Amino acid sequence: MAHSAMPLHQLVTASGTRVADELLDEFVSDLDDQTLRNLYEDMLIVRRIDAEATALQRQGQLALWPPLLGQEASQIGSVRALEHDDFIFPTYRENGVAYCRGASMGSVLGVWRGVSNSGWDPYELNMATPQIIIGSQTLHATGYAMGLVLDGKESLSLAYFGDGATSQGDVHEAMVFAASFQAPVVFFCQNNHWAISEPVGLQSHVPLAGRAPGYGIPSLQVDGNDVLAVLAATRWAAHRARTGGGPSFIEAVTYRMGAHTTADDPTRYRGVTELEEWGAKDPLTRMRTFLTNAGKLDDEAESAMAAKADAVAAELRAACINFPDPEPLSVFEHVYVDDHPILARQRDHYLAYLSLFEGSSPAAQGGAS
Amino acid sequence: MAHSAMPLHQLVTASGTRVADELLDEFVSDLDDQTLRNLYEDMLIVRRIDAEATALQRQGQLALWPPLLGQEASQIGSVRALEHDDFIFPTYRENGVAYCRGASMGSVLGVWRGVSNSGWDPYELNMATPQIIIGSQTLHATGYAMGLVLDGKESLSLAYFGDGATSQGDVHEAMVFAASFQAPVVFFCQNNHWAISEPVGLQSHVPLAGRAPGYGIPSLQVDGNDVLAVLAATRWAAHRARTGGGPSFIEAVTYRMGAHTTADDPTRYRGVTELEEWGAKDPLTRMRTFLTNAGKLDDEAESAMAAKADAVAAELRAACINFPDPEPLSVFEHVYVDDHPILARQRDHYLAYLSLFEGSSPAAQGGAS
Amino acid sequence: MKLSLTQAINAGLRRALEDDPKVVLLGEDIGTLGGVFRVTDGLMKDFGSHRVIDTPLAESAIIGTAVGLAYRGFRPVCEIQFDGFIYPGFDQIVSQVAKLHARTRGAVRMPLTIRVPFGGGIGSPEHHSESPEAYFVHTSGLRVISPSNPQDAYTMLRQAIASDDPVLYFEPKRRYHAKDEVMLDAPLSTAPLMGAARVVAAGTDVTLVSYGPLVRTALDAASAAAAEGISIEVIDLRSLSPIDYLPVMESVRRTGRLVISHEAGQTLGLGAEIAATITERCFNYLEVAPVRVTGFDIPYPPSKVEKHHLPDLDRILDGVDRALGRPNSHSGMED
Amino acid sequence: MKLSLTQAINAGLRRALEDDPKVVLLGEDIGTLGGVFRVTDGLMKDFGSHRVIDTPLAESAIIGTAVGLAYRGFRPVCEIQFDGFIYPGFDQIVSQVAKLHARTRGAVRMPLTIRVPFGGGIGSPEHHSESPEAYFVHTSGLRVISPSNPQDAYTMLRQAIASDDPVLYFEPKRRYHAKDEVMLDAPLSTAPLMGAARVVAAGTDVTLVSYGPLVRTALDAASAAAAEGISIEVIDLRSLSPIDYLPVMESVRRTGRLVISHEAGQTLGLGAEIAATITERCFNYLEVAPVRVTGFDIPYPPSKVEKHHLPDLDRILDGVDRALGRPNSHSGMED
Ligand SMILES: Cc1ncc(C[n+]2csc(CCOP(=O)(O)OP(=O)(O)O)c2C)c(N)n1
Ligand SMILES: Cc1ncc(C[n+]2csc(CCOP(=O)(O)OP(=O)(O)O)c2C)c(N)n1
Ligand SMILES: [Mg+2]
Ligand SMILES: [Mg+2]
Repeated sequence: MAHSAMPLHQLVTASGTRVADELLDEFVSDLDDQTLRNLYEDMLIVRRIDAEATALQRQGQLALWPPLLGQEASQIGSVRALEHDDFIFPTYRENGVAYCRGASMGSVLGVWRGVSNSGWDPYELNMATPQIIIGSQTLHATGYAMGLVLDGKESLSLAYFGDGATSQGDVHEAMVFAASFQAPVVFFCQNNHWAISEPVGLQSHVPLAGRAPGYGIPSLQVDGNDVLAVLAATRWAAHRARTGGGPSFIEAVTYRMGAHTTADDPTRYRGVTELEEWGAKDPLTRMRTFLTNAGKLDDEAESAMAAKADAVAAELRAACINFPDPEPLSVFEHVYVDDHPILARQRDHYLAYLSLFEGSSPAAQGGAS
Repeated sequence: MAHSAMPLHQLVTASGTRVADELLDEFVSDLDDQTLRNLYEDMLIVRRIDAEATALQRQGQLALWPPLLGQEASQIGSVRALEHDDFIFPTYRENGVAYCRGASMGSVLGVWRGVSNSGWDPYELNMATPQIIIGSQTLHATGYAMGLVLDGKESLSLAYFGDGATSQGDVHEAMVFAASFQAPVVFFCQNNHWAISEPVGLQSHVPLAGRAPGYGIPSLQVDGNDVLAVLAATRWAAHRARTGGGPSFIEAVTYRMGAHTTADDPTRYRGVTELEEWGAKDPLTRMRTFLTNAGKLDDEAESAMAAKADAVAAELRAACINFPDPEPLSVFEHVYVDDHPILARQRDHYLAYLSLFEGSSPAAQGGAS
Repeated sequence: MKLSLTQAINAGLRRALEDDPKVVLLGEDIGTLGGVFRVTDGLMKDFGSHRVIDTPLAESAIIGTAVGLAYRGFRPVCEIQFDGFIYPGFDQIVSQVAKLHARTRGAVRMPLTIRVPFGGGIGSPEHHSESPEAYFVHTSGLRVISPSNPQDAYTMLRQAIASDDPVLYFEPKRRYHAKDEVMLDAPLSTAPLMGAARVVAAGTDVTLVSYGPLVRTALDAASAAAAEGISIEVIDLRSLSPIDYLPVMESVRRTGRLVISHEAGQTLGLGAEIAATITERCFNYLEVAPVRVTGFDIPYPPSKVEKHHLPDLDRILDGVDRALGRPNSHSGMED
Repeated sequence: MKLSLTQAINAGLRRALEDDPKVVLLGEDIGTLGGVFRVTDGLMKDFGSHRVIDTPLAESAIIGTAVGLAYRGFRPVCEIQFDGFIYPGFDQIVSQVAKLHARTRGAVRMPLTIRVPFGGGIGSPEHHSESPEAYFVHTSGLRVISPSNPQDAYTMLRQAIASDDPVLYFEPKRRYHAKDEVMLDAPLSTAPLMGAARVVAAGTDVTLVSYGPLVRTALDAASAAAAEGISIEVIDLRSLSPIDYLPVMESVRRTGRLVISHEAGQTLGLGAEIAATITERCFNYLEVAPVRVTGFDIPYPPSKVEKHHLPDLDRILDGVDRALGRPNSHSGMED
C-alpha cells in the first residue's frame, strides 16, 4: 500500500542499511548502542513469546492466539517511543506491546486461555486490556486524551488499530473528535495488509495515511518493519502531542506473516509469493544485519538475548499450564460496583443449586455438565 | 469555511457577474435563456413555499418546519442537474428538492403536520422520503448505487447531508463502501455553517470537501449560493457517475439564513453580523441581477413567476388545512407485509376497546383523550 | 423552591459540577444553546466550555470518548438529544460501558451518566418519541432509572452521577414543564435510594405500576377510580434496572391484582419482566393474571395519531377493569 | 442427504441465489474465505463477486447499504460475523430496516435477511457468544427466527429470504456441526410456516419451551426425565418474533406447567414475554408460575466458566423439578 503520492519513511532498509530521512533522523539521534540492541532484543523476545503461545494453542493449552509474527518492529518501535504515563489502547494483537509495558505472561495469556476477559490492571501498565470490537478503542483513546487536556497533563494516549479497522465509523468519529478538541492522541495504524481474509485494497484504494489530513490531522506512512523508523515516527507524533500539537496519525506498513488467529487458514485466501516477498523484509533480520554490520552486536550479546528469550518463554509456558480455572461464582463478580439485589438473588440461587451436587456428582465443583 | 488550499468554484459572483471557471464552464455551456430563467423561478417558488410553510407553522397548522431559506441555490442547482431516474436520498431539509421532483404540496407537508412519517411514494419521484437520523441516508444512497452497478444501469444516486452530518460514522462508512465498490453516488454536502447551534468549525477545522480525497473520492467546493455553479458541479459529479467514474463529493458552501427549525431560536447562538454578511450573498438576488443585466429577465417574466409562486403557495395552504387526520387503526398498518398474529390481536383488541366509547363519549372517534 | 422538571435537572447538573471537578458534560448543542430543551441552560457560561462540552454530531463518539474520560477518572454526563438518536451509540453502551468493569475485574470503573429525553405525547416527528428503555434494562452491567417528578429528577440525577456504575437516566420529556416543590439542599445521604420504588398512592383493590411519563396518568387514573369506589395503589418504579420488587410484591400480596403501564411496545417491554417476576414470586396471591397496558408493537406513529398508541387514563382504567374482572374491559382477552 | 447445519445454510443460500437473481450476499470474509465458519463456502466462486460480496469492515454499512439495495429491488442477505458485532449496525436495523415499510406506508419494502451466528458454549473469547435476540424481538417491524436443526435451517432461511419483511436469522453456532437428514427439494409451499412453533417431543407433565441452541438440550432433558417417569413436552419456538403461542397454549392447558429456557440473560429475555403472555392467556390452567431457566444477568463470562452461565441439562431438569413442585429444586424461589 505504499503510494507514490505519500513517501514511505524508512531509516533501515530491508538489507540492513541505514538511510537518511529528513523528518525522522532527529528523533533517533540520541540512541546509544545499548538502546539499539534493546530494540532488537525486544523483537527477539516478542517473536519467541508469539511462537511459544502459538505452540501452546496447538497443544490445547490456549483456546486461541492471534500471532503478531512480522509486526514486531511496528509494535516495539511504537511502544518504546512512549513514556510510562502515556496511556495505550490496544487491540487483541498487541501482545508484544503488553510485554514491553511489563505485563506478566500470565496476564497476557488469560484472555486466550479463556480464564478472563482481560488480563492486567490497566492502571498498572497504563495500557487498556485487549479490545476485540474493531475500532472501538480509538474513541476511548481520544476521550482519554481529551481528559489529559482537561487535567493539564503533558502526556498522551495512543490507539493501535488495523487496516481493516479504518473502515469502521468509530475510527472516523475518533479523528473528528480528536481534531475538534486537539486531543493529544496518536492514531497508530498497523497496516498488516490483511483483515482476516480481506486485503487492504478492499478497505481503500489509496493509502490509509491519506485519510487523516482530511480531518486536519498530520499523518505519515512509515516502514512498519523498520523498528528504528517506527520509533522515530512515534516520537515525532508523541512530541507533537506533548507540545500542544494535537493528534497525529501513523500508518505503519507491515505484514501479518502468520494466520489471523490460530483458528484461521490463510492458505485459503493468499498465495506464497506475497509471503516470500515480505519474508525478505523481515524486521528482525534487517535489524540484526544493521547491528552486526555496525559492530554493535556480537555473539556474546546474542546469546544473552537468547537466554532471556528462553526465560520469558519458560515463564509463559509455566504461567499457562498452572493457570487455575476461575471460581464458578466469579461470574457474578464486578458486574456492578454497588449492590444489585436481582443479581445477588441469582447468585444465591445458583450457589444453592450448586450445593445440590455436593459430594454426589462431579458437577459439584465445576458446575453442571 | 472556504479554505485557501481548496478553490471555491463559482460562476456568478454575489454581485451577479458571470465569471469563468475552468472546470465548471463546460457543464453549463448548453443552457439557454429559458433554462436560466427556470432556475431562478424554481428558487423563487421554493422560497415562497418555505415562507408559506413557516407561516402555517406559526398559525398552528404544522407541528414543525425546517426552513431552507438561503439554501435555494444549493437545492435547485443540484436537483436540476439530475435525470428523473437518478435516485435522491434527502434529509428533512430538502423540501425545495422535493418540489422540483414533482412532489405535491400535501405530500411535502404531511410529515411536518404530523399526519405521516413520510409523504410521497419514493418510486414515483425517485426520491426517498425525509431522513431524520443524521447521516443514515448516505449509506442507503451508496447501497442503491451499488445496485445500479449490479443492474448495469447508467444512472446514479445522490445523497444530501449537512455539515454536521459529516461527523457521523455512517457518512464515513458510506464513503468507504462507495470508494471500494466505485459506486455511482454523489455525496452532496450542504455546508450551511450550522448544525442547530453548532458552527461548522466544531465539526472540522479544515474544509469538509477535503475529507473525500482520503478515500480516493474526487471532491470540490462550490459556492452554494450560486445556482449555476451548483448545477455545473453536480453535472460534473453526475457525469463521472454515469461514465463509470464512481463516487464524487461536493461541498456546497451556503448558509442557513433562518432557524434550524421553527422550534429553534438562533439568536441564542449567533450574531447579526454573520447574517448580514450572508444576506449580501443571497442566491436569489444575485441570479436576478445576473439575468436582468444580461437582458434575460423582464417585468413580464417576473410577474408570471410571481403568479406561479402564488398558485403554489395557495395549493400548499389548501393542502395543509384540508388534511384529514389519519384513521385510528392506521397505526397498525404496514408494520409488516405478511400476517402477524400478535399485532393483529392488538389491533382487534383496540378496535373492541374503541367501540366501548361509541356514541357515549367524544373519545369515540378520536380515541381516548 | 418550585421548579419544573427541566429546571430540576439543570439544578442537579449544576450541583454535580460544583461538587466534583471530575464531572464533565458532553453532548450536541448543550453548551452555547443550553440544549434543545434548555436543560443545560447557563451551565457552559458558568462552568466553562472545558466542562460543558458541545461535541461534534456523533453519538458513538459522545459515548466512546466518555468511556475514555472515565478511564482517566472523570465522571462524564452525556446528553443524547432525543431517544431515537441513542442507537448510533448502542455499540459503545452495550459492548463497552456496560462491560468494562466486569471485563477488567473491577479495575476500571465506568461512572457515566447518559441522559436521554424519552417518550411521546409531545407531537414530535419520527425518532423523537421513542421509549428504548427495555434495550438497556436487558443489558447487564447498566443501571436504568427514570424520574417522574422534579424532586426525583434532581435527587436521582445527583445519585446517578455519584454512582460508580453506569446509569441511563431517562427523562420523561412530556413532563418537562411540570412544576413542583424541590428541596435542593436535602443531603443525598437521607434521600430515598436511587434504586428504590415508591408507593405514590396507597390503595387496596389493585396495584398499578408505572414509571416516568405515565406516573402522572396513573395517579389521575387512581383519582378517577376512587370516584367510582375503586382503590388503586400506584407504585412509581423510579429504577427500571434493577427493579425494586419489594413494594410491588408487598402490594400485590394485598391486592391480588396487578396492572403495569408503559409507553414502549408490549412485547418485551418492562411489563413483560414485571409480570413474569411477580407471577413467579406472588403466584399464590394473584387473583388474575397481571395486566399490561402498553404501547402497541408498532413503530412510533405520526403525532396526529400518537394518542392511539399511548396508554392514557381511559386505557389504564380499562386495564384496571380487566384486573378486577369487570365486564366491559377490552384491553386484553384470554383468546 | 445428511448435512450439517452449516452445510444446510450453505445449501439454502445457494438455492436462493439460483432462484432469484435479486438475491445478493454481503458480509466480512464471506467471499474468498467462505466465511469464518465456512457457511458461504464456494458461493463466490459459483455466483461471482458481484453477488457474494466481501465488504469492508463496517457493520453499519453492511446493513445500511443493504437498505439501499433493497430500495432498488434487491433481496440482500447480510452476514454479521458474530453476535457481538451486530451492535455497530443496530441503528440501521432499528431505525431504518424495521421502520421503512411502515414509514413509507408500504411503498418501500425491506426484504433483508440478516444472518447472525449466536450463542455460547464453543469456548470463544468475549463478544463471540452473545445472545442478542431479545433486542430485536422488542423491535417492532422485524421478524426474528432461529432454527435448531439442519432441515429448519435450510427451509427457514429460504423462507426468510423470500419474505418481504426483514428477518433476523439467528444461527445456533454451537449446533453448526450437528448433522441430520435434509430434504433439499421439498417445495416451500408445503413446508411448515416460518412463523410456526413445533412440538418436537410430546409429553403430558410439563411444557418445556426453547429455541435454537438449547432445543437439543431440552430434548435430552426430556429423555433424562422420561427415565424418571416424568413426561416433558418440548416445543421448539422456531420463530421468536412473532411467537406462535397456539401450540404453547394448547400444551400448557394440558400440563398446567411451563418451563422456558434460553441462554440470554433472564431480565427481559424471551422467557419474560412468554411467561407474561402465557400467564395472561392461560392463567386458570397454570398450576404453578412459569419457570425460567436462563443465563444470568451478567456480561458473558470467560469461556472457562461459561458452563456456569449457560443453562444445561441439569439446570433445565432443576427447572422442571421446580415446575413440578419437587423438593430439591433451587433454580428459583418465591422469596
Ligand atoms: C465490530 C467487529 N466486527 C467484526 C469483527 C471480527 N474481526 C475480528 S478481527 C477482524 C479483522 C481486523 O482486521 P484489522 O483491523 O486489519 O486488524 P488485524 O487483525 O489485521 O490486526 C475482524 C473482521 C470484530 N472483532 N469486531
Ligand atoms: C443521529 C442524530 N443525532 C442527532 C439528531 C438531532 N439533530 C437534528 S438536525 C441536527 C443538526 C444537523 O446539522 P447538519 O447536518 O449540518 O444539517 P442542517 O440541519 O444544517 O441542514 C441534529 C443534531 C438527529 N436528527 N439524528
Ligand atoms: Mg490488518
Ligand atoms: Mg448544517
